[in-house]
Amino acid sequence: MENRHKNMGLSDETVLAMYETMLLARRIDERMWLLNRSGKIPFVVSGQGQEAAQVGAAFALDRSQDYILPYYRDTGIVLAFGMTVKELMLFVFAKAEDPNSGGRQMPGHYGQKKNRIVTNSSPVTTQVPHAVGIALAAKMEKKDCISFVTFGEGSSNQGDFHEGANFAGVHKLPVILMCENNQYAISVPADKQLGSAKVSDRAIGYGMPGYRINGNDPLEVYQYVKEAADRARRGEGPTLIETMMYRLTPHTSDDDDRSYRTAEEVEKAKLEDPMITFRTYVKETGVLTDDREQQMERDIEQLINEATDYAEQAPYAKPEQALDFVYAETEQEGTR
Amino acid sequence: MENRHKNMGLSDETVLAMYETMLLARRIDERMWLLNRSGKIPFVVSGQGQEAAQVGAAFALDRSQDYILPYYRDTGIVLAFGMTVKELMLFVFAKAEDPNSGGRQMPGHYGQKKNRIVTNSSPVTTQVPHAVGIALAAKMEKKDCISFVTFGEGSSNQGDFHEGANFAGVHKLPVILMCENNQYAISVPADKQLGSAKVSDRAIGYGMPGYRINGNDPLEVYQYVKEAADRARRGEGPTLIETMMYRLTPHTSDDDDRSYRTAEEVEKAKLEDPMITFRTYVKETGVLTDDREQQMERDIEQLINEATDYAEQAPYAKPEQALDFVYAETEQEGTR
Amino acid sequence: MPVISYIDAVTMALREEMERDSNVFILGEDIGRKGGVFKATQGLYEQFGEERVLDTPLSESAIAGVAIGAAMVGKRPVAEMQFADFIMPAVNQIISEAARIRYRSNNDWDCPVVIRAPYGGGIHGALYHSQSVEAIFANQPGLKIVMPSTPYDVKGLLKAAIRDEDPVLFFEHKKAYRSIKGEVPEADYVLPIGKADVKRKGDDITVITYGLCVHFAMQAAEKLAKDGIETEVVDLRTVYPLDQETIIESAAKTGKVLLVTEDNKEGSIISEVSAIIAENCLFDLDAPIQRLAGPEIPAMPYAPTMEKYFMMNPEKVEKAMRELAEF
Amino acid sequence: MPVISYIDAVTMALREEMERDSNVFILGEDIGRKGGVFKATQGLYEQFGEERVLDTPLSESAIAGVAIGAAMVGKRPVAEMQFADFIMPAVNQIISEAARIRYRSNNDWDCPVVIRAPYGGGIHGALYHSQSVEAIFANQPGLKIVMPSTPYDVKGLLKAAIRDEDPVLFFEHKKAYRSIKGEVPEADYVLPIGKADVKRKGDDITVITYGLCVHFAMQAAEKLAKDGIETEVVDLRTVYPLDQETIIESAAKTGKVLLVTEDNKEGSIISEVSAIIAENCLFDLDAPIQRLAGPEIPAMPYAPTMEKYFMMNPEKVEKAMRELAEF
Ligand SMILES: Cc1ncc(C[n+]2csc(CCOP(=O)(O)OP(=O)(O)O)c2C)c(N)n1
Ligand SMILES: Cc1ncc(C[n+]2csc(CCOP(=O)(O)OP(=O)(O)O)c2C)c(N)n1
Ligand SMILES: [Mg+2]
Ligand SMILES: [Mg+2]
Repeated sequence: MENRHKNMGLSDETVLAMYETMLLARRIDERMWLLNRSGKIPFVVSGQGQEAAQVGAAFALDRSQDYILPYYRDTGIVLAFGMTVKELMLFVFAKAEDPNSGGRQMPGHYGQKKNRIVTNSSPVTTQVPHAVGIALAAKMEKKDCISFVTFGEGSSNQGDFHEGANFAGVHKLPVILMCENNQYAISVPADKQLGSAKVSDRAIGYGMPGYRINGNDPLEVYQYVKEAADRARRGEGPTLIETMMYRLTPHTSDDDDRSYRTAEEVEKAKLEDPMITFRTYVKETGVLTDDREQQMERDIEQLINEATDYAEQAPYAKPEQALDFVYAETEQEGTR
Repeated sequence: MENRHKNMGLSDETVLAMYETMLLARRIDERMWLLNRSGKIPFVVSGQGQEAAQVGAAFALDRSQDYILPYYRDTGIVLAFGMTVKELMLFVFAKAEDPNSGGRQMPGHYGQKKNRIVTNSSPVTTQVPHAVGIALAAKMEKKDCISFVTFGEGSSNQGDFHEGANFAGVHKLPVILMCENNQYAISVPADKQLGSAKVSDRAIGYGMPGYRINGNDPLEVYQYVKEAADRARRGEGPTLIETMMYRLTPHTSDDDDRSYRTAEEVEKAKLEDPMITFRTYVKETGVLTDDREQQMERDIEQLINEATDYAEQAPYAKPEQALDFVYAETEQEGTR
Repeated sequence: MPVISYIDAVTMALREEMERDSNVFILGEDIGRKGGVFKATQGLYEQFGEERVLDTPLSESAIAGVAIGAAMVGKRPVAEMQFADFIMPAVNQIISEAARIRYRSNNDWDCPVVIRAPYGGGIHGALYHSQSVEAIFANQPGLKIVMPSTPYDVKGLLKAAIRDEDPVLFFEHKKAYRSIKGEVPEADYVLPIGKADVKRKGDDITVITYGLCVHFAMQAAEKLAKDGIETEVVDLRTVYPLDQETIIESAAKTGKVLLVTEDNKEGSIISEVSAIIAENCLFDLDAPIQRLAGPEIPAMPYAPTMEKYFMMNPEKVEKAMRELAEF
Repeated sequence: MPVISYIDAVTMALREEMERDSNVFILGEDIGRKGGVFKATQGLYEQFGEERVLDTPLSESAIAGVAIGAAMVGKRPVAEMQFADFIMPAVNQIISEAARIRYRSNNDWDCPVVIRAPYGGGIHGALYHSQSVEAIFANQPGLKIVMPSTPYDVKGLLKAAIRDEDPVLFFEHKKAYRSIKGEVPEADYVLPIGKADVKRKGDDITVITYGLCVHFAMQAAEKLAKDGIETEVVDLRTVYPLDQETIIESAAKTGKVLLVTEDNKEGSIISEVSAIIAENCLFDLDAPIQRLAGPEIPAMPYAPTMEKYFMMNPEKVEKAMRELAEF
C-alpha cells in the first residue's frame, strides 16, 4: 500500500496518534453501548463510523489555540482536544465532576473551556453562528486562532446554518464549517433532507469554497481541513467541507434503525468502516506493528476500565445544586 | 429597435397592457409620495424602479389560478392580479374598506383572497415557506396552479429563505422564488448582505435552477418566469430567479438615503429606469403611439384622482372594530 | 370502553381525523416511516401514504411555515415538533404568522393549523428534552394552547383542534405518553377548546393545574379525602386563552386555591390564573393564592438527583395541599 | 445636569461604554453608516469604525448567535434588533442559547451579551412595529429583561447591562425616544439591574408599571394629588426577574394596587406582579388587584382610530386610579 502521509508531511508518529485517537473513540463508544444495554447509563449517542473525519480534522487544527464547536457525535474531536476518558465517562454517568456540564446535560453535549471546546446544546445548528462569532472576535483581536464547527447533513437545513454561513462569508471570517454527512437524520435519508445533491453545493451561495470529500479517510480530511485552516489564518475566509460517511449505529440508544433501513445496507457500509480501512493502512504502511497494536488495545481497555470504575463510583450532584449558576455568582443575591 | 416580443409569442396588446400596468404602478407610487409629503398619509413604501420585474413576472403567471405572495414593494404585481387603484388608495389611507387589512396593516402588506394574493406580514421572508406550503397543497390536490413569491436580496439571508427553498427542492414543488435585488437592504449594500456574488448562486444548494437576469427588462423577466412556471406545472419543481434593479427612492418615507449613498449613484441608476427604457421600447416598436400614451396618462391620472378622493373621504374603522377577528366568529363566545 | 394509553389516544385522533377529512395531513421529522420518535404517528404512513404523512427536512421554521401556507389554502395540516424544546426556531412563524393571519387580513384569510409537540420532564431528557414551553406563547391573541391530561381529553381535544378554524398549539406530556392510561370511546367525539374541566368536585380547597400534574393532584386529593378534606381539582386543559369562568367559580367556592405547574414559577401559566383570581374574587379568599412550581432554573438537569429535585410529583402536591387546607 | 432625550441617553451609554472597554462592540441592521433607523447609534460608526459598529446581514438569528459566540470568548457585544417585533427569528438563540450557556456548562462558560430593541406603539407602526414582546421571554431563568422609563434610567441601566455577566434584553420604548426628556449626568454611573424604583411616594394607592406607562402614571398621580389622593408609583425597570421585595412592600403599604402595561393583559408581566402580591400580601389588600392593559388582540392596528383604542394613555390610567382610590 502506498504511503500517502509522507507526501503530506505527516510523520509516522502523528499518523499513529491519529489512529490511536480514533481507536480510543471507538472503544469508548462501544463501552457506552455496553453500559447502556446493561442498564448502567440511560443514554448513548454514538460516533461510530465518524471517527476518521473527526480525528483527521482535529489533527489539522491548532490544538493549542483554535476553538472547536463539536456536535454530539464528536468524541474523536474532543479527545483530540484534550478531554480525557475519565471526563467522558463522568459525563455519560452524569456525575457532579463531569466537566462538560456537572451532570446537567445529556451525553454528547460537550463543553470544556480550558480546552476551548465550546458548550453545545441540543437544538441543532445553533453552534454555527456561535463559531462565526468566535471567528469574528478572533479577527477583531487580530488573533491567529480560528474556529471549527461541525454538524450533520440534516442540520444543514436549519436557518442558522444559512445565516451563520452567510455572515462568515460577508466578513471573510476564519471559520471552518464541517458537515459530517452520515446519510441519515435519525430515520430520514439525505435525499429527503437535502434539495441539493450535496451539502457542499451550498458553499458558493455564501462565497466560500465547498468540498465533498471522503470522510472515511482521515488523511483526506486532514488535508482539506489543513488547507482550510491555513486559508482562514491568512484572512481568506471560511470553508465548507462535507465529509461523507455512514452512521454505523442507530441514531441513539433510544432508536431502532430497523424500521427505516435494511440490515444489508448497514452491513455494506461496515465494509467502509474507517476503523477497518485505516487500520489496514497503518498496518500495511508499517506505522502500526502487531505488538504495538496489542499494547494499544490493552492500554485503551485499561484506561476505559479505570475511567468507568471511577465514574460509576463518583457522586451525583446534590439535588439543590440544581439551583446553582443560573446567573453569575456575584449577582445572585441581587437578582434571585 | 428590434421587436423582441413577437418572437416570444407576445401580442402588441399584451405588451401594451404590461406597459400600462407598470405606468399605473409608477403613477400611484408617485402620488403616494405626494400624499405623504403633504401630510395626508403617514407612510409610503415604494416600488419605483422595480415595476418591470413585477409586471413582467405577473404577466407570465396564470392570473386566473396562481397564488402570489408579494412583498411590500409589489404594487405592480398586485395590480396585475386584480387589486384596484381604489383598493390601493384605501390601503394607504388606512380606511375600513381596505380589502388588504381593513386599515390594520401598514401599506404594502398586501392580501386579498379573491385574487389569491396571500396576506403578508412585516417580518421579512416568512412568506417563502408559505409559498412552499401552498405549492405543496397544489401538488397534493393535483391542481394545475403554482405559487409565486418575491423578496428582497437582503431578505434572502433569513433562515426562512433557506428552509423554505430547501423544502421546495426536496419535494420538487411548483413554486417560483423571485428575488428583487434592488442592491440595498435599507442602508446596507448588497455586498455587505450577501456572502455570495449572486443570490441566484444559492439555487444549486436547493437543487433548483437559478438565474440572475435583468430586472429592468419586463420581457426578459416574463420569459424566465414563464419558463419557470411551465416547468413548475410540469412537476419539475421550483426555480430561483434573481432580478437585478435599483431602488430609485429612499427605503420608505421614513428614510433619508443621502446618509448611505450618493446622489450620483442614484442619478446613474435612473438612466436604467425601466419606465424610461421600456417606454422607449414600446414607442420605438410602435406598440404605443403618442396619442395612445397621452390618453393613457390622462386615464391613469383620473383613475388615481378618483381613487384618492374616494379613499380620503372613506371612514376609518370604528375604534372597537379593533377587537374583531382575533378568532373565527363562531367561536368567539367560547374563547373570549 | 377500551382502556388505552395517552399516546395511543393521540394516534387514534390523528387516524380518525385523517379518515374523516382528506384535507388533514401530518408533517414533521421522522413521523413517516419511523412513526415518530415516540411512535405517536405509528401506522399512519402505512395507512395514508407518504404524501399525507410527510417526513420533512430538519427545519422547524419550514415545518410550521409550510403548514401555515397549506392551511391558508384549505388544508388541515397537523405539524409535529419532535420535542417542544425544538419549537423555538419556529416561534416567528407561529407568533408573527399563524396567530396574526386572520387578524391582519381583517378575516379575509385564516390559518387552521395544529402544531403538536411533546413537552415535560421526568424522562431523563435533561435541559433540552424536558421543557415546558407554553408560557412563551401564552400572551398571543390569535393562538390557542391545549394541554390535555388524560387519554379521553387527548382524543376529544386533538380532534377539536384539527377542526378548529384557528391555529392551535397542542402540547402532550411525554411522561404521560405511556404512564397514563384511561377509557376512550371508539366513537367520534370532540371536547370544547377554551373550557376547563372540573376533574373532581370538592368544597374545602381548589387545585388548579394541567397536564401531568392533574394526576398528581388527583392522587393527593384521594389521600386528603381520607382525612376529610375535599379537594376540587380543576384541569385547565386549554391554558390559553384561559377559561376565566370556571377558575373564578371554583376559587370563589372554596376560598383556598393552590395552583400547580411543572414549569418554573415566574411568568408561568399559573401566574395568570392567580391574577384572574386576585382580580375577580379577592374577598372570597381565605388564604393567599399559593403557587407550586419548578424552581427558577432554565430546565431540569440530566442527573437523576437534580431531575427529581426539579420535577413535580404527588408528594410535593400533597404537602402543599395539606398546608393550604390547614391555613 | 444636561437635559437630554431618551434616545440620546441610549447613544450616550453606548458611546461611553465603547470608550471605556474596547471589548464592547455593537452590531445590527443599519446601525453603521445610517446610524440606525431611529438614530440610536448615530455617530458611533464615525467614532469607532466599521469593525466595532457592524452593519450585519438581515438575519436576526445570526445577529444574536454571532453576538453570543463573541460574548463567550470575552467580547461584550451589544446587538440591536431593528424592532422588537423582529426579535422572533432569534428566539431560539436567545432562549435555548444565551439564557442557558452558564447553566448548562455548570458555570464553565458565560454569555455577557446585550440585545437592545425598540418596542411599543403609538407611532403608526401597526401590527409589526408596535408590539410589546417582553412576556415571551419573561419565563426564562438565565435571562434578564430591562425596560427603562427615563433617560436617567436608560443610561444607568444600559451601562449596567453591558457590564453584566449575563445576557440582558434591553427594550426601549420607541415612542419615548424623542418625547421623553430628562436630566442625565455626564459622569459615569450604573443603576442596579433587578431593582424596581419608587418613582413617587404615596400612601393611598400603588401603581406598578414600567416603560412609557410610568409617565402616564406620574401625570395621573399629580392630578389625583390635587384631590388629596397620594399615589405611589413603582417603576419595575427590570421586568424579569422581578424585584419581589419592592413590589410586596408597596402593595402591603397602600393595600390598593393598580398594575399597568401597554401589552395585552393575559400572560403579561403584570400578571406575574399580581400573582406575587396575591401570594405574599393578600391580607393587606383593601381592593382586588387591578390590571389595566391593552385589549386581547395581537397588536395595535395602523388606522388611527384603532391604534388609539389600543394604546395606553394618561386618561385611561387616571380613570383606573380614581376607581381604585374610591374602592
Ligand atoms: C432544532 C432541533 N430539531 C430537532 C432535533 C431532534 N434531533 C436530534 S438529532 C436529529 C437528527 C440530526 O441529523 P443530522 O444533522 O444528519 O445529524 P446526525 O444525527 O445524523 O449526526 C434530530 C431531528 C434537534 N436536536 N434540534
Ligand atoms: C425580520 C425582519 N427584520 C428586519 C426588518 C426591518 N426591515 C424592513 S425592510 C428591511 C430591508 C429589506 O431589504 P431587502 O430584502 O433587500 O428588500 P428591499 O427593501 O431592498 O426591497 C429591513 C431590515 C423586517 N421587516 N423584518
Ligand atoms: Mg446525519
Ligand atoms: Mg433590497
